[in-house]
Amino acid sequence: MSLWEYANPVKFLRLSEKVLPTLWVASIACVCTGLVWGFFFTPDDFRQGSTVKIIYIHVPSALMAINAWFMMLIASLIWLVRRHHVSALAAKGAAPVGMIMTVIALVTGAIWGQPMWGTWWAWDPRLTSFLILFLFYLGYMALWAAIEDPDSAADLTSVLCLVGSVFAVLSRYAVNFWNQGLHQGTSIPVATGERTVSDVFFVPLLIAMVGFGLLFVTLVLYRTGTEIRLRRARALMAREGQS
Amino acid sequence: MKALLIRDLKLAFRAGGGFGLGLAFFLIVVVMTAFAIGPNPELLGRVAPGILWLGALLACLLSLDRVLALDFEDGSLDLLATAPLPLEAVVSVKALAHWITTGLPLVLAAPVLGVLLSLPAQGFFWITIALLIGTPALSVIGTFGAAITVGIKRGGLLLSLLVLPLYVPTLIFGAEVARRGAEGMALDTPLLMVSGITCGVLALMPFASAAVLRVNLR
Amino acid sequence: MKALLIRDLKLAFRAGGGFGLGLAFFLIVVVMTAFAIGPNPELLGRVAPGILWLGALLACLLSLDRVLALDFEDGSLDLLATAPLPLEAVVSVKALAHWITTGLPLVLAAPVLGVLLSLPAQGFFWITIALLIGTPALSVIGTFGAAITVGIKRGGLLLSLLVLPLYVPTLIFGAEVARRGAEGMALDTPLLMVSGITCGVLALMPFASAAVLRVNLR
Amino acid sequence: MTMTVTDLTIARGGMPILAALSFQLTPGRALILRGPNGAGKTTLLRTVAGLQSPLQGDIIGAEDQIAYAAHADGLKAMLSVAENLRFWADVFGQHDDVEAALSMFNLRDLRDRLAGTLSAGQKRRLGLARLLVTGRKVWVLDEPTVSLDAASVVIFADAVRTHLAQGGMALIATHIDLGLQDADVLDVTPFAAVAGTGSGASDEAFL
Amino acid sequence: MTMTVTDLTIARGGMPILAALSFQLTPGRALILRGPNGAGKTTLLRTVAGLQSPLQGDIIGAEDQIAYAAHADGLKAMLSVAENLRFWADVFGQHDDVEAALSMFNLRDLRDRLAGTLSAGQKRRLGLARLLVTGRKVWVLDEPTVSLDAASVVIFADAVRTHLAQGGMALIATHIDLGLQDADVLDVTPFAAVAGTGSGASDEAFL
Amino acid sequence: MIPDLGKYATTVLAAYGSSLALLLGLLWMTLRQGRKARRALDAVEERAKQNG
Ligand code: HEM
Ligand SMILES: Nc1ncnc2c1ncn2[C@@H]1O[C@H](COP(=O)(O)OP(=O)(O)OP(=O)(O)O)[C@@H](O)[C@H]1O
Ligand SMILES: Nc1ncnc2c1ncn2[C@@H]1O[C@H](COP(=O)(O)OP(=O)(O)OP(=O)(O)O)[C@@H](O)[C@H]1O
Ligand SMILES: [Mg+2]
Ligand SMILES: [Mg+2]
Repeated sequence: MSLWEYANPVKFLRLSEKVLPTLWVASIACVCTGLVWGFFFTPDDFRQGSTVKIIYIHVPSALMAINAWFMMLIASLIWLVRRHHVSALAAKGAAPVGMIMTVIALVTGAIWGQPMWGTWWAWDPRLTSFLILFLFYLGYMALWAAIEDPDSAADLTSVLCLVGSVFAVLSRYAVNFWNQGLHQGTSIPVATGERTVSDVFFVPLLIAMVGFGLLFVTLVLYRTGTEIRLRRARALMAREGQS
Repeated sequence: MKALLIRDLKLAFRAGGGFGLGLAFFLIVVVMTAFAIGPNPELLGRVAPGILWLGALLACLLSLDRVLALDFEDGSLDLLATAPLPLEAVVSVKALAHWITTGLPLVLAAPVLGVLLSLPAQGFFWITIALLIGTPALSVIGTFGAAITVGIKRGGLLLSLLVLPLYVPTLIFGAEVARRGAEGMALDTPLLMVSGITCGVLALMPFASAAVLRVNLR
Repeated sequence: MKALLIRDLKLAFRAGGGFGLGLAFFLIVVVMTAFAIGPNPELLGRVAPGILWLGALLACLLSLDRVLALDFEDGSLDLLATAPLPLEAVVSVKALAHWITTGLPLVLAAPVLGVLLSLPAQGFFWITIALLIGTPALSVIGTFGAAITVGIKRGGLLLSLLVLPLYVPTLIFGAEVARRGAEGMALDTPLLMVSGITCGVLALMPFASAAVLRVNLR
Repeated sequence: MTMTVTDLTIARGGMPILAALSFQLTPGRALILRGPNGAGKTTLLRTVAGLQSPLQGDIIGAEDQIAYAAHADGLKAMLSVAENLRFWADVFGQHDDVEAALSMFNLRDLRDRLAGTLSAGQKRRLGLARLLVTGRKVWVLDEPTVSLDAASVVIFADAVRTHLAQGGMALIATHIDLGLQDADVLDVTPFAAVAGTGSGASDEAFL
Repeated sequence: MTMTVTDLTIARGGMPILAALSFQLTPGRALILRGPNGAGKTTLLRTVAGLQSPLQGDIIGAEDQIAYAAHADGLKAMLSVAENLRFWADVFGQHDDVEAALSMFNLRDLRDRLAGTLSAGQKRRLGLARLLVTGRKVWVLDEPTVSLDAASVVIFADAVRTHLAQGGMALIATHIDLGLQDADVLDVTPFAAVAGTGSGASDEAFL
Repeated sequence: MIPDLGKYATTVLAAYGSSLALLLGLLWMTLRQGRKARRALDAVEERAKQNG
């Protein structure tokens, strides 16, 4: 059995119906555990005081914001190459989730910046590239909304996603060149295993990150299902009109 | 008239109707300004009130060509002109719809974008007030420009050209209110002037717009 | 192809065709900025390179919706698609025509407007170079945006929303060249980057634009 | 109520194109305008509808009673068929005719379809249905049956006849047969204006 | 050269509308498409012209030989009549036919008029004249005689006959009589697609 | 029960509050759209079944 079988919308619906309850429970449990643990049961940082608690939201959402775009890129490629409707609709469903993640990262970052840097906003490269990412999400969603024919919309948004990704990377370089940053370097280098954050902070952070990841998957599956239902209703309605 | 307002709002909110795009454009102008001028917060803070006004003005401007031209092209305007509604009412309603879909969101968003441009703290209140008073004038003047250029295919650029000089007084006084507010100076005179311009324009412009539109429909 | 270029230029030069409007818009943005920011020459001089770039970018943007949408609406694009010209050539020619009628005049006018903004003397050369290298990229990227939004009535605002983020790298490096030039600093890296972006975009974008256009003509 | 047009001269692009035109339209009657391409039918209809003013002559008796339908139908692609009609009904202060108009022109099945996705003939039918919801007495129609198939032309003719029977009037420019046997026909060709005859056109002053 | 269409299925808005359509077009012949509003004629012509791809079936033998004319004429209001024609002649690599096309459609007197100031029928004549300067063999026309007066319809029929006599072909969708007596007629009504028959339309996957 | 957040209490609470609000908003929107789509589809399928 090939994985592509689930590119059939009806099959996909049936499968997602089966796994969604588990996913809902797992993701909400994870998110809640991570956040509650982080919020109630971790000590304050000696330099940052209690603001370090923001990390349990800020970092997972920042991570998922980028990953969501990455997922949309892959889904768009699959649609362009193999023309599986589910993947186009999954990209459509992921965009709002990714955008909200971006907004959360921006908002928590801005709130965090006030005590730490003394300003809500600085044109730091990482912050700036996030703002640009937000603009890309906006454009992508506006394009989906503006086009009536679903297949054309899928084609156009896919191409936009491809082109946009290239330019997002370019912008990242440009922004880096343009201004030196205030922002933390990455503290969880996966490759080396070194950590600058101590374990007390790290375990709940990890749980929260897993939770946000699961939540993203759940939401995207659910939203894809919604989109499929809408398309199916549309198709049935059109058939009614025809006969 | 209510039907017309509702239809215009509905069209704006429908997919592709353009609601929120003005806002997005506003955001983009602000971001782009930072890129163009450089990341120095002190410098940005000084130009912030001006840039916010400029951004609002451009966002307004860019959406103007939807106000009448779409209706002209698909013939609705001809039909509205023969309907039992005075053209003055039609252009007023259209300006109102434009303000609700463009001006109002800009007013609400301006403080948030002020943050991006490191606007000084005391400036937030006054930039909002200045925009709240000034944007209706922008919509009404813009509708006049739209009425003048309505017969011209893709008159967008020409429209900007005609309208921008008309925006100058509003812009100057509005930006002055915002700048003085940000620097904590007295601002009665410019505030009075913006309000005066808005009132005058609201009262008289619709007649000019309707007259121009009649010529264009001929 | 030559016929298409000539026709596009002819249309742009004819009354109402929009040639010179981009320039006028550029002028107005610059003047408006001066009004919005206030008449302080030292401050203006510091933001001048950025404002010139911003103005160029907005002038470019505003004329983009004429690139393809007019031809789409009157059916010319359908007919061109069935003509013995590859669509890639059509979009390239259209981008070229857009650059000649919008980008080129801007490049030539920038030094003059620099005077209005009290641009430092050594900045004139580099702002011209930066615009000369950067504006073709703006036209080509813009044509891609126009191709995506061609089916959408008055997609102008959506077009801006899609295109502006794509302009970010060009803008950052271009403004950096101009700014460093004005301050007499080294500017090889940004100059190299702008040129690189322009070359890359010229080589690859037409394919993306043509692909998108085919979808929209479907 | 009778609409009387007396000694009308109309211009397009600064040149008079029709002169000394007079006709009357009485309740229950339709008048069909004929004439070759470029004769000035569209210009005449726009003048009657009040969209441009005549150089000379009067059009009396039909003020605020005219429903005009031109080549462009004034439909919004992003509104559904029913919403489009509803809007025009509201503008003209009519509040209950939408359903009747939809069934008259066979648009029931399409009522929730966006107007932008209709075929050429379906759009035209919707444009004609708009006439019914205006509640206006005088229909002024410019080539109303363009793109319509034979069945729809019959529907249209029925609609016109019903309108006439209720005391309405119609002024229709067309090149093809509408199936309205008892309508009067006016050929505008003989009224073509001769330049320089003191008609008051704006270019006249320079002759 | 013969254009052969076999077993064609076409869709609009994600739903198949015509299925299992086959026909042949041979040099010197015209085929007239008929069918009620919304049957799918326009969609079929666009598919044949290569502007959209069919769901199933093939169209062979006419690659790069098609001149398409739709409802919109592709005229630039700010170019004169002659300039408009000249442009299309250049695009299609023909360099001497403009005068002949102008005289054929009686546009000589209007040659320096801006296209935007023409009447509906004059615009249409110009749009048809464009066909002559393409030098293409297969004409694909969507309601070509809309807005034309009787005399112009005769001119159009003559143009088509001349084209056919020179070995050309024509595929024409229309609701009104064109005066082409010896053309074949194809009614598309019987080919209306039944939904859900595995035609591969994009919405099909969701049924 | 809320831990002592020191002088940064507003900051932390604002961050958590706004984020949770955004997340819940997204969740609510998603579920609402989902339910609406389900209802629309059910209605159409019902009709399709009746019409055979
Ligand atoms: C609006 C402002 C901000 C934005 C858009 C932002 C964005 C990001 C992004 C994209 C990451 C990347 C995660 C990764 O690379 O793995 C991140 C991580 C992080 N941010 Fe921020 N940030 C902002 C403000 C702040 C502030 C003000 C602070 C604290 C002073 C902060 C502290 C951190 C920390 C500690 C991490 C984790 C670094 C790591 O472990 O990788 N951020 N942020
Ligand atoms: N700006 C202009 N300058 C000069 N002549 C013009 C201008 N605009 C239109 N005309 C001419 O005015 C005449 C009347 O046009 P009108 O559209 O009224 O004709 P019509 O009878 O409706 O023709 P059709 O049957 O083709 O629709 C035409 O000959 C047209 O060429
Ligand atoms: N986006 C869409 N979604 C669903 N149906 C559509 C869409 N667009 C068009 N249709 C339908 O497709 C059918 C075919 O349209 P087409 O324009 O090909 O018809 P036609 O035969 O040319 O009709 P006419 O004689 O009125 O021009 C019509 O019934 C139309 O309503
Ligand atoms: Mg006419
Ligand atoms: Mg058709």
